[in-house]
Amino acid sequence: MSPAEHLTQASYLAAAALFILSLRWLSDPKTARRGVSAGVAGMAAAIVGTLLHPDIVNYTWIIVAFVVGTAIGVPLSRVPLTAVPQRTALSHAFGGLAAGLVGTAKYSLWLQSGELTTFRMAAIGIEVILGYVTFTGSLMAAGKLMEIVPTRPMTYRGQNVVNLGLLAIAAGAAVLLLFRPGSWQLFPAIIVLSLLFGVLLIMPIGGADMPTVISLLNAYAGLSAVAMGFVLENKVLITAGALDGSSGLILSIIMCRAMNRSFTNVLFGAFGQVQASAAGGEARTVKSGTARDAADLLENASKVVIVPGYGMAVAQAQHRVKEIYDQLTKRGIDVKFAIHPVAGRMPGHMNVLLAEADLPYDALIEMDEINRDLPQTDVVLVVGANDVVNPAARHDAKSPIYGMPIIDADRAKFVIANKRSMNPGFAGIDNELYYADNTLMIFGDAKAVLGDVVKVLAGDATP
Amino acid sequence: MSPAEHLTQASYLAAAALFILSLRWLSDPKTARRGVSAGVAGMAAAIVGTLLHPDIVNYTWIIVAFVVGTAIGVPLSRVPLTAVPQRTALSHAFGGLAAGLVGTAKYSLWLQSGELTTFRMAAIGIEVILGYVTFTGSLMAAGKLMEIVPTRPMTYRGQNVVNLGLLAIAAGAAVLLLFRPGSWQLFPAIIVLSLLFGVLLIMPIGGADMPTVISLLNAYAGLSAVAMGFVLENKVLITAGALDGSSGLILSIIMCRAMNRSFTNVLFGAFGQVQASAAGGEARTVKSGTARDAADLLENASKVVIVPGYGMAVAQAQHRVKEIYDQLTKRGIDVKFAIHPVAGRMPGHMNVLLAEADLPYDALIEMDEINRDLPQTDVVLVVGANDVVNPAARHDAKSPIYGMPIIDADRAKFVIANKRSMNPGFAGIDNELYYADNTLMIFGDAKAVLGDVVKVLAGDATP
Amino acid sequence: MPVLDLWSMAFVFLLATFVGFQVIQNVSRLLHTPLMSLTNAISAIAVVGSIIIAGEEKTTFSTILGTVAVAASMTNIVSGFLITDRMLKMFRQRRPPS
Amino acid sequence: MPVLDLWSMAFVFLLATFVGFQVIQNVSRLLHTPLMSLTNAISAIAVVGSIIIAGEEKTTFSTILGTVAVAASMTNIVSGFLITDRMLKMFRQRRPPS
Ligand SMILES: NC(=O)c1ccc[n+]([C@@H]2O[C@H](COP(=O)([O-])OP(=O)(O)OC[C@H]3O[C@@H](n4cnc5c(N)ncnc54)[C@H](OP(=O)(O)O)[C@@H]3O)[C@@H](O)[C@H]2O)c1
Ligand SMILES: NC(=O)c1ccc[n+]([C@@H]2O[C@H](COP(=O)([O-])OP(=O)(O)OC[C@H]3O[C@@H](n4cnc5c(N)ncnc54)[C@H](OP(=O)(O)O)[C@@H]3O)[C@@H](O)[C@H]2O)c1
Repeated sequence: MSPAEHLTQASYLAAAALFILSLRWLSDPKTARRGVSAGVAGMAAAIVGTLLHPDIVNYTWIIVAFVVGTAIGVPLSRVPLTAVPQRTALSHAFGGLAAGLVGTAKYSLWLQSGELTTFRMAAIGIEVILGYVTFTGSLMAAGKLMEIVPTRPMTYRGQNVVNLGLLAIAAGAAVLLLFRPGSWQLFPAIIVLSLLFGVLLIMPIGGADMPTVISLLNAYAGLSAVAMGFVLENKVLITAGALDGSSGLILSIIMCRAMNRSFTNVLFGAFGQVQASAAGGEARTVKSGTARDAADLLENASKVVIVPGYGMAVAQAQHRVKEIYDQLTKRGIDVKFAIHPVAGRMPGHMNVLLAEADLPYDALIEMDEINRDLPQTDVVLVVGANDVVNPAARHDAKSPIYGMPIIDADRAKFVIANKRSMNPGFAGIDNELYYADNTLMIFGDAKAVLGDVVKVLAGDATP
Repeated sequence: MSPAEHLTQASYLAAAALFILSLRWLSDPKTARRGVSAGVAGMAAAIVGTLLHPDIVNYTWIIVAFVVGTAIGVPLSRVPLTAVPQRTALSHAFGGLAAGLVGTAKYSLWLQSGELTTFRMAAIGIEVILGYVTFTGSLMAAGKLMEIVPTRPMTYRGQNVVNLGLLAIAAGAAVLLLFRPGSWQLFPAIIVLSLLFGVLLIMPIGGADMPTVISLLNAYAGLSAVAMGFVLENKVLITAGALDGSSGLILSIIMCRAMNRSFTNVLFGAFGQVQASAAGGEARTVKSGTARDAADLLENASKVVIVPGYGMAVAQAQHRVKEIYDQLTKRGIDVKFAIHPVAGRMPGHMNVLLAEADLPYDALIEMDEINRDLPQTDVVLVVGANDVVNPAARHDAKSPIYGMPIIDADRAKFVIANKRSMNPGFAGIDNELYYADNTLMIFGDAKAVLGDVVKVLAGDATP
Repeated sequence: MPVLDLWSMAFVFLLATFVGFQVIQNVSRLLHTPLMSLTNAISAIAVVGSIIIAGEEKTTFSTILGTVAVAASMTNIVSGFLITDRMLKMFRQRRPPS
Repeated sequence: MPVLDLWSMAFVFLLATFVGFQVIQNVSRLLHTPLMSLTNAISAIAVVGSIIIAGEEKTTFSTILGTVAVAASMTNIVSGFLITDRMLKMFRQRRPPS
C-alpha cells in the first residue's frame, strides 16, 4: 500500500470512530450537539482522505457535484419541522439512488475490465436492488406525505402476490447474473424491476403509516450502504451502513410496538382503510365550552398536565402552548407535559416541536411516568391528541388500537380537549374520552383556541 | 480460499458473535447461565473450525495438550470461592504464557522462512512483551494472594526508575529488531527482560492491592491476545482480546473509584505500608457484648440491615448469616443486605458468597440504595466489614480513605459489629464507628459468633 | 484498495451491527427525530465511494453516474447535519434545574 | 490465512473495543466475579493460534512451544467456563419474588 492509501485508510478508521461517538453523545441532550460536531468531523476526515486517493485524475466533476449537493442540501435543511418526515423520506431516496448508481457504475467498469468476481456480482446485485427499491419507495412515501400522491391505500386483489412476484424476478435475474455475468441485458431489467417494486410496495400503504414505512426504508438504505461497502471493500461504509440500518430498524420497532401492530400489518395491512369504515360513530352528546371556560378551569387547578398530539403539530400551536405554560407556572401552578412515544407522526415529534417553542425538556414527561401522576391531576389539557388518549385501547378488545399503551387522561379529575370537530384521528376510530362527563370539548383550530385561552389568562380582551 | 478455510473463517465469525452474546446475557442473573452456554458454544465452534485447518498435519500433540489442559483445568475450577482471586491470577498467567510462546514460535518460524515483515515484527514485539510480563506478573500476584510470596510491599529507593528502565530496554530491543530482524540474539533478551519486569512490577505492591492489580493484568492479557490476533491475522482473537481487555480495564476502574484511588497510586503507591504506620490507634473505650445481647437486639428490631465484609469471607461465615436471615424473616422482621462495591477482596465478592449460602439476590441491595433506608433502620449487623463502613471516609480529610463512598451504618439507630479484635482492615486505619455509643462490638471469629447468635435465636442451648 | 477480504468485512459488519443496536438503544427518546436526520447524514458516507468513480474518469458513463451519486450524497450530508443541529439547538433545560 | 489486511484488523479492534465497553458496562454488579472468570475463558480463544502451530509441526521448537501454549489455553477454557457456571448456579431469586 502506498503512504497515500494508508492515509486514506487511517481517515476512514477515524471517521468510523467519530460516527460511533457521535451517536453515543446523542444519548443525552446535554452532549447531543457535540455529537453533531463529531459526525461532521468524521465526514470531513473521510472525504479529505478520499480526495487524496491516487486513482482520482480529475476533480472538476467532484467539485461540481459538491456545489450542486450543497445547493440542494441547504434549503432542504430549512424546512419547517412539520415537514421533517418528508425531508427524511427524500434523503432516503437520495441515499438509495447513490447506492444504486454506484453499483451500476461498478458493474459496467468491472464488466469491461473483467474483474467481476462472483462475490462482487452478488454484492452488486444486493446493493442495486436495495438501492433502487429504496429510491422509488422513499419518493412514493415523500409524495404521500406531501399529498402529491393520493394518500389513501391503493389496493387490488392479489396485489401482494404481484409485488413479491416482481421482487422474486429481480432477485432471480441477479442470481442468473452470478453465473453468466456477461449477459448484461439482465442488469437493466433488474434496475427497472427494482424501481417498479419500490413504487408498488408503497402504493397500498395509507399515508398515515408513512412514518413507520420511512423508518423501514431507513433500514433498507442502511443495508444498501452496507452492500456498497462490500462492493467497494470499504469498511467505514459497512460501519456507517450498519449504524444507519439498526437505527431504522429500532425506530420502526418502537413505533410498531407503541401502535401495537406488526410489521406485516403495517406493510400489507392497508391500515388506512379502517379510517373510512370506522369513522362514523353514533352521535352521543358532548359537553362543549369556550376558551374562557377552559381558562377558568386551568387557573383554578393546582396540578395541570398538557397532552399534545398530531393536531398541535399541524396547527403549529406549540408557541401558544408555551404561553399557556408560562401563564400557569407564573400563578404557581405545576404544569407538566405528557409525551406519548407515537404522538404526532414521527418518533420524538412532540419533543422537537415543544423544544422549538423553547419549553424546557425536563418538563416533558414520558408516558409511563406521567400515568402515575394523572390520578392526582386536577386538569388535563388535550391539544389535538386523540388515539394516544383513547381509553378504548385499555378495555375494548374489538378496537383496532386495543392493547396500544396510552396516556390515561381519563383518570384525571377533569379533562379539556381541543380539536376542530368530532372527526377521528389517525386510527380512524371514535374516542369515548370526549363523551365523558368530566370532559369539556373546546372546538376549533388549536392555534386559534389556545390563543384565546392565553388572552383570557393574560387578562386582556375577552373573546 | 479453499472451502475448508472458508469454513474455518465462518466458525470464527460465529464464535465472535456468540462471545458477545455471552457477555450481554451476563447483564441479568436470569439469563446469565445461557451466557456461559453461548461462550462454550462459541469456543467449540472456533476450535472445531481450527482443527479443520489444512496446515495441520499431526493431531497427537494437540490431543495431548487438550488432555493436559483439561486435567489441570478441572481441579482449578473446584477451588473454594475465597480462592477465586488466586485462580484468576493463575489463569492470566497461563494466558500471558500462551501469548508469549506463540509469539516466540512465530518469530522463529518467520525468521527462517523470511516472511518476517516489519509489521509482523512489531506485532510480535508487543505480543511477546505483554505476554511474558503478564505471565510472571500474574504468578507474583497469585503468589502474594496465596501468601507464598511475602505480601508486604518490597520497596527500595529508585525502584520505579529501575523497573521502567528495564521495560524501556526491552521495548528498545524490540524496536531495534524492527530494523534488523536478523539479529535474533535480541529476542531472548526481550523475553528475559519482560519476565523480569513482570516480577519487579508486582514486588512493591501490597498483597491487599492484588485484586486491583489482577484486573489490570486482565487488561494486559486481553491486549496481548489482541496483539496475537494481529500477528496471526485472526479477527476472532482480536475481538475476544478486546472484550477481555475492556472488562479488565472497567473492573479496575470501578475498584479504584470505589477505593477513591488512582492507578498510579495503586501501582507505585506501595499502599500496604500505611498499614504498619497507622495501625496502632489510641485506646478509646468500646462497648462489647455477647451473642445473646446481639440476638436480643436483632429479635426486637423490625428493620435489620446486614453489612458483610472481607471478614465474613475469610471466616466462611456466609451460611451462619443465612441462618440468621432465616430466623429473623421467620419472625416477620425485614432483613436486607448492604453490598459495598469493594467489600471483600474482589468485585462482587460478597454477592457470590451470599449466593453460595443460597440467599436470594434480590435481598442484596447496592450501596447508594441502602444508604437511603439506613436512617430508618433499627439495627445494622456488621459482619467482618471495616473500611466500607468507616465514617472517616465522609468527614476526615486526612484519612487515606477520605472521599471513598461508604455504607452509612453509623446513621442507623443501633449497630452490632463483629470482628476478632480492634485491628484495622485493609486500609490499615482505625474506625470510629466501633467507638460510637450506639455500637455494640461482638468480638470473635464471625463463623463462631454468628453460630452462637443463631443458637440463641433458634432458642436451643444458651452460650 | 486493500485486497478483498470477505471475512474481515463480515466481521466489521457483525461488530458494527452490535455497536449500532447498543448505541441506538441508548439514544434518549427525546431526540428520536434528530437521531433520524443524524443517521441519514452519517450513512451518506457513501460519498467516498462515488467520489472515486467520479474522479477516476474511466468511462463517461461511470463518470456521470458517479457525479450524480456524489451530488445525491452531498445533499444528504449537508441537509442532514444542518437540520440535526438546528433541531438540537432548540433543546434546553429548565433554567433553575428542578 | 487471508492476506494480511492491517486496516481491517484495526477496524475489528476499534469496533470490538466499543462493543466490549458497552457490553461490560451493562453487566450486573451482582455478577462481577463470574464476569472475571468468563472473560478469562473467552480470551483463551488464543488456543486457535496455538493449535495450528502445534499441529503444522514445522520445527520441533515451534511444536513444543505450540503444544505448551495449547495446554495453557485449554486450562483456562476448562476452568474458566466450569467455575463461572458453578458460581452462576448459586444465584437465585427470592421464591415469591417481592
Ligand atoms: N409518532 C409516530 O411515530 C407515529 C407513526 C405512525 C403512526 N402514528 C399514529 O399517529 C397517531 C398519533 O396520535 P395523536 O393522538 O397524536 O394524533 P391523532 O390520533 O392522529 O389525532 C389527531 C387529532 O388532532 C386533531 N386535529 C387535527 N388538526 C387540528 C388542528 N388544526 N387543531 C386542533 N386539532 C386538530 C384531529 O381532530 P379534528 O380533525 O377533529 O381536528 C385529530 O383527531 C397514533 O395513532 C399513532 O399510532 C404515529
Ligand atoms: N472488593 C474489591 O474488589 C477490593 C479490591 C481491592 C481492595 N479492596 C479493599 O478491601 C477493603 C474491603 O473492606 P471490608 O470492610 O470488606 O474489609 P476490611 O476493611 O478489610 O475489614 C475486614 C475486617 O474483617 C475482620 N475480620 C478478619 N477476619 C475475620 C474473622 N475470621 N471473623 C470476623 N472478622 C474478621 C478484620 O478485623 P479483625 O482482624 O479484628 O478480625 C477486618 O477489620 C476495602 O478497603 C477495599 O478498598 C477491595
